[in-house]
Amino acid sequence: MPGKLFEVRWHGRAGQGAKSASQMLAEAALDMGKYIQAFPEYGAERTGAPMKAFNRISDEPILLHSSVEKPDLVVVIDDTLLGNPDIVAGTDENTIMIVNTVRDSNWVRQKSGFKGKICVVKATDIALEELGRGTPNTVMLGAIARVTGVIELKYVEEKIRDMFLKKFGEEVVQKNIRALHRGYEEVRCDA
Amino acid sequence: MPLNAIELAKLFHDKNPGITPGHRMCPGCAAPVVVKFALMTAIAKGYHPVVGLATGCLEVSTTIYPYTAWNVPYIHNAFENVAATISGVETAFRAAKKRGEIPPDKKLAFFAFAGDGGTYDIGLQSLSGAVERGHKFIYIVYDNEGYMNTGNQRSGATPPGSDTTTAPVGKRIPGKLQLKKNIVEIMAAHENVYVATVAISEPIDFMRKIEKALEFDGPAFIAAHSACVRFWRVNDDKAVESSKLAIETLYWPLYEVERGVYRVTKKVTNPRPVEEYIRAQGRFRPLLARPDAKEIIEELQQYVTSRYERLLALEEITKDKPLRGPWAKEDIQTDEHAM
Amino acid sequence: MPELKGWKELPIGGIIVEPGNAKQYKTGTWRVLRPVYQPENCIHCMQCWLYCPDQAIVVEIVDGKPKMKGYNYYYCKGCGLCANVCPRSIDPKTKQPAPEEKRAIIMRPETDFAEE
Amino acid sequence: MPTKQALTGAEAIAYAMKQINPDVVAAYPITPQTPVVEYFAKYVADGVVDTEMIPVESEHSAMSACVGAAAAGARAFTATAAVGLALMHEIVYIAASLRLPIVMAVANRALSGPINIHCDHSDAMAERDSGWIQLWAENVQEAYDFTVMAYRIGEHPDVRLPVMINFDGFIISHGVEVLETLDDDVVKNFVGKPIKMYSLLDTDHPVTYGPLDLYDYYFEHKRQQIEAMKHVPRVFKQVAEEFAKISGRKYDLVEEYMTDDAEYIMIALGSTAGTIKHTIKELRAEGKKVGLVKPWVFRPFPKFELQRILNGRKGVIVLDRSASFGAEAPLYEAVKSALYEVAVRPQLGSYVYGLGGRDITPAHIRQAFEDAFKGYLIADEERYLGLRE
Repeated sequence: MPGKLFEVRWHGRAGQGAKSASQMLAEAALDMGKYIQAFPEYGAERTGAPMKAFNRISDEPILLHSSVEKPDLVVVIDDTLLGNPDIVAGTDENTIMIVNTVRDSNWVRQKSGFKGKICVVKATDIALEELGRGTPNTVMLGAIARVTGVIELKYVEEKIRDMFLKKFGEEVVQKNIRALHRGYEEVRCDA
Repeated sequence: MPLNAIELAKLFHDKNPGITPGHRMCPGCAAPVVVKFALMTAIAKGYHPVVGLATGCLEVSTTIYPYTAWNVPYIHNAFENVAATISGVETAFRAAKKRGEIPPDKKLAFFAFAGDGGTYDIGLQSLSGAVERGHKFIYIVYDNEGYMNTGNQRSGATPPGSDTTTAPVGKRIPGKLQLKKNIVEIMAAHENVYVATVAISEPIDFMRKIEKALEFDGPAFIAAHSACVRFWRVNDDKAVESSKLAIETLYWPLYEVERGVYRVTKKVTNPRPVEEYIRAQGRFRPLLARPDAKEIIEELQQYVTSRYERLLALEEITKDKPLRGPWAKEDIQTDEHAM
Repeated sequence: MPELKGWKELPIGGIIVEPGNAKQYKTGTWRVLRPVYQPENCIHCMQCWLYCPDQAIVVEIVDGKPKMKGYNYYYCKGCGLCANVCPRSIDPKTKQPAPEEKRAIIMRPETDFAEE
Repeated sequence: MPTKQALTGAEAIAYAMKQINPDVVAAYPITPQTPVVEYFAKYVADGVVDTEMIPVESEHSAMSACVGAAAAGARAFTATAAVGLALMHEIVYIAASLRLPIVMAVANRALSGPINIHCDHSDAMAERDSGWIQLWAENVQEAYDFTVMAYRIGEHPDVRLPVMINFDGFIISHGVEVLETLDDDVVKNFVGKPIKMYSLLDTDHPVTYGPLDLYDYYFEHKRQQIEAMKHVPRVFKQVAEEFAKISGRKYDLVEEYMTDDAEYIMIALGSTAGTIKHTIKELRAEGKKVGLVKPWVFRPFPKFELQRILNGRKGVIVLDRSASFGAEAPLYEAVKSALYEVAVRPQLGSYVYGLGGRDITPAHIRQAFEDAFKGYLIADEERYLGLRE
């Protein structure tokens, strides 16, 4: 279990759903009785531009309203962003990074120069197999649950049910839950 | 029964139709007559008028605190926003009606009055927005062709050659150079609207159009030729005559456009030259002293003639061909969900 | 002029709660020319009443019909619009201005009426 | 039962308005306010509320329509930000002078130019003398709570003034936080029916709104507005007390955070107060006697509260998220002026920060406190946090 204040930075491209994923993470953590924040970084960028989103999760009320400077976890939804210096900003040996990629952690380290623990998961491939769409969010949440313990799967499952049951039915719920579990099972860390 | 002077006098001889005397408009001003015609029609037809007024002559002169010349609900907000303001009032009315706070058979008529400055110029955006949204209100511009409240400055409604303080007739420039903006067509282009021109010299036509506007299922825009005896530099008793001449010279054609269907409501068979209109008013006198006056008058003549011919042609081709059906009934879903 | 009230006595927001109280305000003092009614020539067409911007025409209903009764000089600003729109101001035959004795409304300088 | 939800500030305000179910909402999109009206428009489209919505063509018309609606006795609501508020400016004053209890949420954003979409307080500060009550929310919860409280304060017969709820653009408007919402019925009962005065729809009692008011009466009407503001603290406290009963959350004109024994007190508005509290906790752990005062109400200005709290402290640090070109920053100016009257004046320092959304971190806050610890606060010197020299 992470310390009192757990901070997450998401890297993706506008339109890939990092903002929604960060909100889902926050909601699942809220259901676990945690205090949460989720906030994206806004510019005037349009679809495809690199973007960031943030989470804070804590056992105590969160007062901070500044941006996340030293994340405990960096989540990279698009591995083509790894060369961007923003990816490693404020990180050190204690930071964890989870990357959606078909490559291995050595490649990730080489690409990014990241010093902490690297975990990889083929989130897009899994999403394509399970959902028929390359939206990696639920897979990434499964990976986060496994690697950090900051959220538990059953709470994410509930969120998935809340979000999809009414609109899309039980089948879509089950598909997403399978994707979530595969993220949990298939994430691989290098240390 | 059409509204005529005798019938109206029977109804209103002992009461004030929305506006009372004791207001401080100039002697002989047409604007209070425009207001009277409009509100008498509404009241005679069983409506309770609610009035919004843009900043202007009519506004400052009728509500000098602690006096008000309005004996109907009245709001003045600012210069450029009477349409938005009355759209808020009208919306509040619909909300109150939906919530059962107003008897269902009570008819309110929402009027917005503004001068040409508040309509053609600074208030055009607010007017266009309110009409586009389809609020049920009647917007009446008393068009005296300039910022008369502040002392005869040029507006988008000022005719060419008119001597104003911000476009004076000088040694080099013959006063305002541009033609009057065609606000009627701008408003008609909203297409969901009933648009008409009126003049106080044609009271039956005037009141029939107000009646039509009251019954129209959507917004209405009425442009009233409204002499400013002071800055048009005519005698105090000339307001009606000025309007009459404006109609007879085609300077102010009387017509209406109902969802794209044109009707010329007063056919002028032997129009008089527009020069007569120009010569009758002192505001054009400095122009007439210039050698280029002829050209300017000719251009205006050409314009009013072709505009009138165009209106007749439009009447012909748009006959029985409305651009749109009746404006969507308000509260389609919300009525079902009324709480 | 009424006595000016203090801020505690006035309704808030500059709202005027007495509808049409401008009727208390006399605009008759503005008059330079005074319309004089000559009832013998009047046809009671109500044109003067219809057009008066200051609602200064006094009308009564007699046998179900409106009758012009003269002026309310408390309000009349003397613009002369009533006389201008009066059909009796024009000679029906010549279409020229009618002689004064034939008119229903004639305009006279206010100075002709010293004290009343 | 109160429910905990993860919502943005914009959603929280829309949610409160849904529970209030106002008569008329007139609004125009502008970043970062837009989601407020988007969420609310969805409630209207779904029939969850029976509010009449006016999707106006400008902010100027939004406020104009709210004035018309409120004068017709309706509960009117709008939301805006930055240049949208500036476009309304003329009518913002008129709304207050006509004594119309409109509620407006402002997602605080920097005024142009150059154009910038991010948080600062220059928009609301430009309206501080408009006659509106200004409430300032630190977080999503306060944005929601103030929205629930606003009509009760503004419509009070002793007040009759419009209420502006300020919440920091993006930081609060788009930030998801834990929000404890009240039940619909609880909100409905708390807010109650609108108190109507002088309605334009009351055709049996016609009133004239907005006459020409010249030198013989205008001054008296302004004096009435001054008086109305004087009633706000009492009414605010009453409403806050009632609100505490339904929510367990207690509001006052100012919030005091660890001020009891504090030698050094920081003052700030909005979301930064949270970051300051976080930093204060760290400094307290290091044995530093520091505290925070956060005005919840900025207009009327809580002068007496600040005098009571600040009198005799060693140092007072005022943080402003807007500048006043050619004069002292607005919050600082007001605090400094209040301190003229206290018995023992503290050392005083002015820090401008966060213009155009520039981040403010615990390190910046610490830096300002360090100045105070060293006795290095100069009343006549404006300093800047997070600015490159």
